[in-house]
Amino acid sequence: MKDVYMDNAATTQVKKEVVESMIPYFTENYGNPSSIYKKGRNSKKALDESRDLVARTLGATSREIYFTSGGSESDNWAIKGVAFGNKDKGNHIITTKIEHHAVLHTCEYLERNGFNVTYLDVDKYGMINLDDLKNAINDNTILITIMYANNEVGTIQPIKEIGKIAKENNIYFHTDAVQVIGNIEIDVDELGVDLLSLSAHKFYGPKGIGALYIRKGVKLHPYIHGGAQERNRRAGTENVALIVGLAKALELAYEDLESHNKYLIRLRDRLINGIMDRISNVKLNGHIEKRLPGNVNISIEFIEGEALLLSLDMAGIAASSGSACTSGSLDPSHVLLAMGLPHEIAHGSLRLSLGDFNSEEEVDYVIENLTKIVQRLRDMSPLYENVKGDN
Amino acid sequence: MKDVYMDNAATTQVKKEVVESMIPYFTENYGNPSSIYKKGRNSKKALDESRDLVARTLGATSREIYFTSGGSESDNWAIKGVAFGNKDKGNHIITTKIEHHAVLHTCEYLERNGFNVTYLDVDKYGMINLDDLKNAINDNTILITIMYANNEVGTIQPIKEIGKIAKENNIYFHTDAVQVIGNIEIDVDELGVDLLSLSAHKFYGPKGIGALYIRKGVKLHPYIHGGAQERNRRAGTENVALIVGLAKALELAYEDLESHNKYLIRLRDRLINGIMDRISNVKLNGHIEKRLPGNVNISIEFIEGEALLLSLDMAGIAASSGSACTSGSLDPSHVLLAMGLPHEIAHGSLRLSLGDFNSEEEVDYVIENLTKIVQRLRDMSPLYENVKGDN
Amino acid sequence: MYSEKVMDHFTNPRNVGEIEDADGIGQVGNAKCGDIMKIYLKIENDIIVDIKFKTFGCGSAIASSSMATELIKGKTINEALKLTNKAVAEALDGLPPVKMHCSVLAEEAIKSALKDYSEKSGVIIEELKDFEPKEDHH
Amino acid sequence: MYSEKVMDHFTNPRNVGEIEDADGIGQVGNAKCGDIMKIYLKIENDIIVDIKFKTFGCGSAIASSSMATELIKGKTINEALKLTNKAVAEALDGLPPVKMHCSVLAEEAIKSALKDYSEKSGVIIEELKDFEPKEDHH
Ligand SMILES: Cc1ncc(COP(=O)(O)O)c(C=O)c1O
Ligand SMILES: Cc1ncc(COP(=O)(O)O)c(C=O)c1O
Repeated sequence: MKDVYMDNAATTQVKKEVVESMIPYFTENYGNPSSIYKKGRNSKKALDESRDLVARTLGATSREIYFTSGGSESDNWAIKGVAFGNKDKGNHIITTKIEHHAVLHTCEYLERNGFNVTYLDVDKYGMINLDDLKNAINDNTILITIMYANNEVGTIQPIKEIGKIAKENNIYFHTDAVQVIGNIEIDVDELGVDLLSLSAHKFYGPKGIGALYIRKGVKLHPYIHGGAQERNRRAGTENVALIVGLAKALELAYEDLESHNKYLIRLRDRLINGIMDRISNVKLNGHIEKRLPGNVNISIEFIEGEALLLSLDMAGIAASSGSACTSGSLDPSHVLLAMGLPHEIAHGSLRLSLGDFNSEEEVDYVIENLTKIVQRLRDMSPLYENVKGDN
Repeated sequence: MKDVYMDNAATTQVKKEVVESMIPYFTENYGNPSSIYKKGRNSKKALDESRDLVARTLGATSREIYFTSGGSESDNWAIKGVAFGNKDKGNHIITTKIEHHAVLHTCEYLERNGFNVTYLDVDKYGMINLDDLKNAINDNTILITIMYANNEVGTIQPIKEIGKIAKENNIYFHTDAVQVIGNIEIDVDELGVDLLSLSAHKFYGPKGIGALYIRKGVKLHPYIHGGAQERNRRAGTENVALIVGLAKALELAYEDLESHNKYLIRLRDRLINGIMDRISNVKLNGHIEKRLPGNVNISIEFIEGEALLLSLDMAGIAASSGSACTSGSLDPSHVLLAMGLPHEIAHGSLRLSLGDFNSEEEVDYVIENLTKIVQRLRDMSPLYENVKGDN
Repeated sequence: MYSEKVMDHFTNPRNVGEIEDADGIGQVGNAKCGDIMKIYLKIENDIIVDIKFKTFGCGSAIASSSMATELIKGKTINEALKLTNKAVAEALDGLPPVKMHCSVLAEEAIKSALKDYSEKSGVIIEELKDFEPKEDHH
Repeated sequence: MYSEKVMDHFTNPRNVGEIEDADGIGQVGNAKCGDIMKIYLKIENDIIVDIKFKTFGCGSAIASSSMATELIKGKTINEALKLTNKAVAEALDGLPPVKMHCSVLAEEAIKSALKDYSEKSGVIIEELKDFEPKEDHH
């Protein structure tokens, strides 16, 4: 059977070169980087080189890069670390309604612990309004945390402008760039961000490893206490192999960013156009231009997302949905709702996220099968029946 | 040159079978376990099976096993999670002076945040006194956290008795079992522990992956907020490959625990006896019987640990020391000091920790070289000169 | 996640469609919650001679509809009234806990259709006198 | 971690040993802190004609002792007094920040030995009149 993976925003296949780069650090160079002897120094060297590469890629210095267990830990650390570390200055945090749960639930946790959080609205494209941001700032504001690009609809926020506002008001600015790394050239100084989260498994690296960029001078509490690793700020024996893998994946991603983007945009537009041409009552979610190269998010009226995913899976197509049923909760995507989509439309949303390993042929296969599946499900749907009646 | 790795308490080489078990989860089965389609379900299945295996090995149920990024995160989570989750009941925690920094620094952090911590003394063998523990308990005590076996000197605490005392007083009991897993048969019910930390890289698994056992019903805060992973208690895309590796390593470790222990004890005693026979003014640290099978910790008078380690490294021997200079701080091991060793003796301590890949020949090689190195360093030492004068 | 039975009834749902001159029609759920089930009944001499459904919803909603219709097709009204959501779930070899509401929906859709039949035909169904589907707003 | 120079002086330390009838002996540091340095001087006509050391301490303490003795062997007392800890560290191609105190120890051990010589011989060394090693207790 066909095996078409179009859920690259959920996670990606680890590139062969990345797997190969990691293996020696399981088998031969297994020393603890804190150790003084040769095997330890070898690990330390790999760690240092990886850190240097990440720093170079982000336009940061090596001492500003801290490795974590992934995007969620980076987000938790950045937000709680700054919040608890700057309680004396204020207790107000600004974020948006469309953040990843790693940010949202962390903010909610802080609300239960004495902090106030403003959740900015977004427009129908998923964009925040910079005036809203300015108006939300008060004397107690210690942190702005706004994601660089959204994982569901791919909308890219005006990070540089946000950075400027944060700086003018002397407020720390964290951005969750998990979906962006490997897709957009990044320079932390140019963007004016103070903290930035990334996660390797979104750019063809392994799961369970990430990093947090922390600008020199930013005051924040450590999150995992213990040994002196990561300059005393993040304890735990370093995940050397996966850190090497993260660095390798990052290197590969930025080696040919341009062709990666060109390729993905071509596939993406072919997919969007194909769907729009073939299926009625379909709407593209997210921003038309300010959008991640691989992201396609559409709402398909009269059908429900999980039924769609199951059907696609049976055709060998891996995709995801913002619908209730996939997550075990009954609420549809908070992102789509924040963008003003009615519940019933949000339930029928589908995300197809393209990656380097997808082909044009796969895109066509998806269009073909999706068309059939939608027809079949609509034929079963009492909502569609009404519409047909209306015509 | 010789390559003798005798620092298995710091970290271990990943077994070949473990590396092989992980690779498919980078290359083929890279799906996100939260996803509904086949690739996701395959990952979920691997996750479930790994969790089942860990649960079985500890005598727990699968719903009581939570994967983390390692021993440090497990310790931080257990202690802060219980502390913040039970603030209404009390603010007193009991631990020991010889815990790993992941426990000690976490407790110190809690002290800065409104909690009181009692640090129990140990005797010259590194053993706590159960009466001290009983006396330390008060109405505000919400948590006892005592390590199962010490990472430096290998002393094994009376965990079952501690568990009984905790239960009688209705206090949660956490044990850092990072050094124990793979060396001692464990049954959480028999031990009466409520929370238990483990880390894969101590039993021939990969670095950066661990687990926390949380007994059903234990009230604790999540530590990383975000997605619904790990039953809503530990967010972040699961590190599937390394979790599979952890389970495989655990399986292998408990498959032939007895022969592993017999073998290590034989090597250990040969090493201890060899050193005692050949080098004067040497003292074995830790308990003679209640001791991890692979642990040798000795104090060698008149010389300093780092100089010793450097010299051993030049002979191709990887070992560690409780001395100042290895950690970048100027204090010698807090464990040795708590056991009553004078600073000057603690500075000259050496830990040789044996593992499955060590051979008798290697042990003899170490004895041979250590003898020469100690002689050479003592010849340089003004302290030794005085001693010679005394004779 | 799903049993083979669920997948079978999702992939090849039985009794999909409408009945033009249905004797009873019941619809429960709402689009906001992500599932709507509509049941059409043809009843002759107290016997459900034909039944069709249309469902907007997830895999288990569709499978539950399919299974429920299968279970009462050809049965008497009394037998149909005894169909519980648990029986539907069991016939599907179980549903994940978060999906049990789908089987409730199926039970209630059938009861709604029977009530509609009762109202239209004047045939009194004592058990449904006070029936109100609960799954409308969850 | 360490430069090649440090490793060289640690592995093959120069001037290890004692001088039986030393003209000046200086010892600084203490065992509690993990390092003790002891310097023996033989001085003839204001010139350090021989120098030996014994050190209890880490790799950089031993290397610093070795390098310091090399740097002042054959030099005049005045030249020896000018030896700074920074010069020792630089001659070793640098020391890690946490190890800089080892080079301080070497500087002070030499000064202590010179002071001892001054006291024993009656030769006044103006610069050491108020000298007290700082590295005794850190
Ligand atoms: C925008 C965003 N933030 C955070 C995360 C969390 O990253 P991780 O799964 O590596 O913890 C993800 C992906 O899961 C994401 O897409
Ligand atoms: C007793 C003990 N606890 C905790 C840890 C921390 O584990 P990890 O390095 O996996 O975070 C270690 C080892 O480093 C240990 O030996």
